[in-house]
Amino acid sequence: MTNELEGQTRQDMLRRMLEIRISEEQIQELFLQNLIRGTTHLCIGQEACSIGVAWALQKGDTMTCTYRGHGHALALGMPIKDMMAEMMGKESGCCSGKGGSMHMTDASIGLLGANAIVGAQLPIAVGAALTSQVKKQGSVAISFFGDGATNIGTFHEALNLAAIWQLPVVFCCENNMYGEYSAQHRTTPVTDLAIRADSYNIPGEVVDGQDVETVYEAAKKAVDRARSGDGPTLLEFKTYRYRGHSRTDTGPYRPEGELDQWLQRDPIDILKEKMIADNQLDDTEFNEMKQATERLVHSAIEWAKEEPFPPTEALFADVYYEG
Amino acid sequence: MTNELEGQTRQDMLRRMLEIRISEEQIQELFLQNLIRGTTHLCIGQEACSIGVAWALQKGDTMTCTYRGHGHALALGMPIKDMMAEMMGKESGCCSGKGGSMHMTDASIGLLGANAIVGAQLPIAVGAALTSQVKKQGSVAISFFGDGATNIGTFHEALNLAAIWQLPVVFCCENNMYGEYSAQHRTTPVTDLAIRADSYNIPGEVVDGQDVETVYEAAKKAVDRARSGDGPTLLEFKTYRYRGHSRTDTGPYRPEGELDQWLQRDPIDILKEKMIADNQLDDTEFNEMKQATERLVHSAIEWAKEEPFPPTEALFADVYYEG
Amino acid sequence: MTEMTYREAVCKALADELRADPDVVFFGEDVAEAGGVFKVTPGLYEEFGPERVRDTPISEQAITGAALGAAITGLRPVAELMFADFVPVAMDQIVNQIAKYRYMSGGQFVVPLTIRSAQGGGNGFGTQHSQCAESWLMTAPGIMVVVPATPTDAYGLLRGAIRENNPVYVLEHKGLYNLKEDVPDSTGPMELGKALVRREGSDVTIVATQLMLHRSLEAAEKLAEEGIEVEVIDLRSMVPLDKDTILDSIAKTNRLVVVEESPHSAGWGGDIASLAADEGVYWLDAPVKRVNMGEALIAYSPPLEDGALPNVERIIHAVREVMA
Amino acid sequence: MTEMTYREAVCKALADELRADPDVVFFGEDVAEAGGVFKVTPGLYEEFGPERVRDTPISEQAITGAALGAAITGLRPVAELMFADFVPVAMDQIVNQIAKYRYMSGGQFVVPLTIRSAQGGGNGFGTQHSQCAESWLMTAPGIMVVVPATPTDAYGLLRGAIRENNPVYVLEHKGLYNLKEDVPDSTGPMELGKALVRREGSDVTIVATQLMLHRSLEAAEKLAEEGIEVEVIDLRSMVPLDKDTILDSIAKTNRLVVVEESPHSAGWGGDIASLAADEGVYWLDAPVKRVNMGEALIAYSPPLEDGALPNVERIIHAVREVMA
Ligand SMILES: Cc1ncc(C[n+]2csc(CCOP(=O)(O)OP(=O)(O)O)c2C)c(N)n1
Ligand SMILES: Cc1ncc(C[n+]2csc(CCOP(=O)(O)OP(=O)(O)O)c2C)c(N)n1
Ligand SMILES: [Mg+2]
Ligand SMILES: [Mg+2]
Repeated sequence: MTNELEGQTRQDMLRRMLEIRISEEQIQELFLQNLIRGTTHLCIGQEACSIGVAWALQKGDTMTCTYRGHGHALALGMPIKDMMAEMMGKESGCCSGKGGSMHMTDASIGLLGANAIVGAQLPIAVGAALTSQVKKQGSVAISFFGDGATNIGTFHEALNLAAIWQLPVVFCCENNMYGEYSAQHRTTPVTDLAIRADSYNIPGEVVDGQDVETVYEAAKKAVDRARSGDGPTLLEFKTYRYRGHSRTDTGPYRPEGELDQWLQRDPIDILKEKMIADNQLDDTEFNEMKQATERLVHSAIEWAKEEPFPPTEALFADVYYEG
Repeated sequence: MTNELEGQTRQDMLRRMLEIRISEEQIQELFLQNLIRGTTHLCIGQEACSIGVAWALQKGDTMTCTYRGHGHALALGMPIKDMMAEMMGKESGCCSGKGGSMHMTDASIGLLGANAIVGAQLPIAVGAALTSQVKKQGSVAISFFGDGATNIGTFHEALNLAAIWQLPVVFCCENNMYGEYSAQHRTTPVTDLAIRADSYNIPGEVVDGQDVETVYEAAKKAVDRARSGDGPTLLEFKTYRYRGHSRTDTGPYRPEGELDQWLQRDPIDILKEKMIADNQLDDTEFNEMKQATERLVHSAIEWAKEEPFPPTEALFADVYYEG
Repeated sequence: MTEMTYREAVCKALADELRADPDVVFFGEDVAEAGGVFKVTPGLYEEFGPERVRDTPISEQAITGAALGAAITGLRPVAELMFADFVPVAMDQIVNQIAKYRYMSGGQFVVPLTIRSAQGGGNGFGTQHSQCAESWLMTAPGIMVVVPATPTDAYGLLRGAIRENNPVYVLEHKGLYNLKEDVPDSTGPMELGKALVRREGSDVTIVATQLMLHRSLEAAEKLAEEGIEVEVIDLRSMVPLDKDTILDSIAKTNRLVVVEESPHSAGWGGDIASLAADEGVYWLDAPVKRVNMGEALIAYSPPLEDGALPNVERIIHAVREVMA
Repeated sequence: MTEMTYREAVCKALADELRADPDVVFFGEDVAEAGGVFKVTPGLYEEFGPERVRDTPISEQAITGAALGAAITGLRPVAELMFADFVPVAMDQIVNQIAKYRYMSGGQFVVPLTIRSAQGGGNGFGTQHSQCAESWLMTAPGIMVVVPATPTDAYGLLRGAIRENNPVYVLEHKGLYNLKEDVPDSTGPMELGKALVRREGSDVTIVATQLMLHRSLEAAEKLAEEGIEVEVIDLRSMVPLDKDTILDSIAKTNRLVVVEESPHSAGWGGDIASLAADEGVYWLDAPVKRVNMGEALIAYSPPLEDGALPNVERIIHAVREVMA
């Protein structure tokens, strides 16, 4: 199977990865300026995972992900404005300000929720896949989670149930080598988490999470498999988060030079270089794309800053569905 | 390694397996007579599992098990009287009548509790193993559970934590092919549950659960390994429960002839035949042993029937430790 | 009129909703081929087939989480957690996910799911299989909680719960499964959140549910013999709570006894008492008494289990206290 | 006197107990090498080493279950569940195992374990990371629950909890970690179950805890300016509950306001109100008011989070209501 997508697709992926990268950089600023409260979890360095998977999906497919879900939301097509407004708790945010940084959710694009409880989103995706199977919708559900999440009970229960019911769901583990401040080997006795698929008799595959085209190919295979009724797959994307776990964490627990090594395999650079090699892009075009994206992100932020907070009555709205 | 224990040990194992078998048969009667309330879960057919493991243990070792734990209690040396009194909710029962059929517990023999919540006993055994490791006690913790329990979250979390801390614990799965009324293949996508050990990078072994000496050898190996600091093991004992899941269940969901096949490999018969072949036992001796055991069980039951119930004040005792 | 047991009423409600709406699915441990461990759901698998009526592995977190995921994508799932004692096993999915999902998303989702469990003591199932789950579930705004006490309510409230477009937890009482009653053939899906005065009385109000309701009614009959007229309210629904029916009764009797089948601490009876102490305080002529398990747990031993659960004598005693 | 923050007090209590008793061990997610996500436990790993101070995988059920197994076999474990919102993730181990273990065994085991979590809202952590856990935990007799509101209590109650031979859940409030206070050097392990009158007053009794206690004290100062003297009680311990201190105060003021940082339904305030409506009913001159989150959840948006949590204004309003 070729590892090369046509030029236009590459362009779109590259632009979207830039949107994620630049948005995340700005989100860090907004957090430091206290325009975003509580906490933020950035996915800078992991952009290829959400983009590669999103590009393998169709309309009607669904996804659950984590508090580190800004990239996933943008990858699925959430407008930057909706995300930035949500970050600041504004009424025009994707969750009307109620969710915040950890809960980017947009039913209209199939994003069924970013979850702040580690592992809780896996069974929820299994349920979405159940709907697809029962209603013969032909849609596929994706659940994103981290390496640390593979040690919690819901991971085990969700994969087992999905396997026994042969549901159309793809479990996507972004192994960024750390769960909070703990390196994988300190909490997890296996190196390749993909082997945990064997406990459920489903395919498990280790995938280079830095090359968006590799991610896409692996996701496409798993998604097609699910769509055609052959059941779930566990994909492990080897990746890395450049920033700390959250908030102001700088990652002091990471060995000297580890980050630098990963910077050599930056997902944006990798795709960019390929495109340049294939005469699909040159530096000027890239810089224009980057500047355009920066303008887009900044205007979204400036717009969001001016948006109103929800009225206090909203407090009691939507605890229950009325009617 | 030889698969033959000396005559005396075989005698003891055989007698204890008979005690379990006969006790369980009587417990069913007592339940039908309503002298035991609620529910009972019998281990008839699975006697070799608890006996083989118990014989591999030393004083100071600990165990947690399930509601199907009568055999485990007797295997560890709980007096039949204590168990029968507990079955009937009498004050002289092992839990002063508070536990009942599902909670056979006796700290004095290392039985840290039979649990009525599927899977809950696994992390508890992990904690006992932690004590052993921290206090350098050289003791080993055992946790018994069933095939169905390997699908619940605590199974996953317990094995992972035990593996990462290299704790002296042996996970003993009695695969009796059914979780309640569901055959294993209907809830579990793998046939050999022992392979789930790979998810934690610990040894997993499939063991014939009907030959008590095979069980003993496998348990001894795993226990010695744990005791010497090499960490946990997952053992899967292939076995079968002759009776239904609980109460009055007769097992209508089981295929024609399945039970008969397993009766060909009855754990008591297997050991008995070996002993006869090795001139360590003859039919008369066996029948004497059986009759003596029947008398023992019956007198324990008659005694327990006459024992008093706890006083109502006991209701509020031991909710908290006073002092 | 059709005579049926509480058990049969639950099964009929499930069957009627599965028939009425193709989006309704039902799953849980051994609920399909085996018809449930309490033999509540026989025949559903045979009638509605393996797509819609499913057995699951022993995975309470996956069962409840899958119900949530299915509910927000177009199904109307009914999930069973066999014993209400297993609510804590799936507590995160129930209180942090199911109850909050609509709210956190700013109202993007409707969550039309139902979870059923058998709860309650009195059957010798021991400490971990005899609990009631109301107080656990009520801590989480976003999920409704209903507690049928009769076959008619078991049928109508379950159908109402399945039709409800919010998550509903239906707690069935083990001790009532064999209770028989003539169920009016006109009974349909019931509105949730309405209490019922099961017995009129002018002297004391008793608020109770399920097994405790039946014991309270028995106590009321005995007390009537000595001329004490007790009004007995069956809450039927813990969330939403029918405050008016409770307050109207207190306004009439000026006395309140709450009977809970649960420990005292953080029990739901506290909310009823605090309602009386707030909006009803000027009507109260006597202390508000709560009859419950106090600090006891349910033990296996028959006399201990009987001692832990409020009984007719203790209810009568409490009523006498507030009449004194 | 040593000035320290609530955060430092917690760490010192852990260090002092780890020093005092070799059986004390401490584990949780990122509590050791990283010193905790709230930076509460730095230095413990360095001083007491990897045997006794351990990081764990993300496995709340295994963490709490292991604490139980360790406690009944001779250790005195302290486990951390980072956020109290994760109590539901480990709810079975906490309420069905830890709280019941001694009872079910007929008193064979002593269960000297402590679990710590950071709870509470006000920091923009959103719906799933801002809850208080009292009401969940109080439903299970067998486990004690303490809620320190000051650095001195954070130190003394935690040491008392670790020494206690029953399971104790210590809930620390995120919003108080930076609170500074002079802690008397004589402070040692404190007895659990004693409330404290933090401010004397003759007109109204307020019962509160943690962040709500501080807001209540602020409200009391403002009300004093208009001549309303509020008595403010800090419960400090939810289980055991110090009924006497509450009742004595009601006997004096004849008015009660309960301030809870939680939804109304099945909140712990119901127990306080029901205590007043039972043993204190003849003293009450006014309705018992509960100031809490009502039916709201905590949302991320600043004005919504601020609106959900009881604040000084709402507390003052409630006091005026009961004075009317
Ligand atoms: C049940 C639960 N336990 C603990 C936490 C706190 N926590 C938030 S993120 C995190 C680390 C998760 O690591 P991983 O799964 O690798 O995802 P990553 O953050 O690396 O993307 C932890 C422990 C939580 N939110 N939920
Ligand atoms: C958490 C939980 N879920 C469900 C049950 C009900 N239940 C009791 S035993 C059982 C089957 C367990 O099967 P298995 O693990 O194979 O053990 P076996 O009974 O065969 O020994 C189930 C589902 C329970 N007790 N706890
Ligand atoms: Mg990670
Ligand atoms: Mg089994």
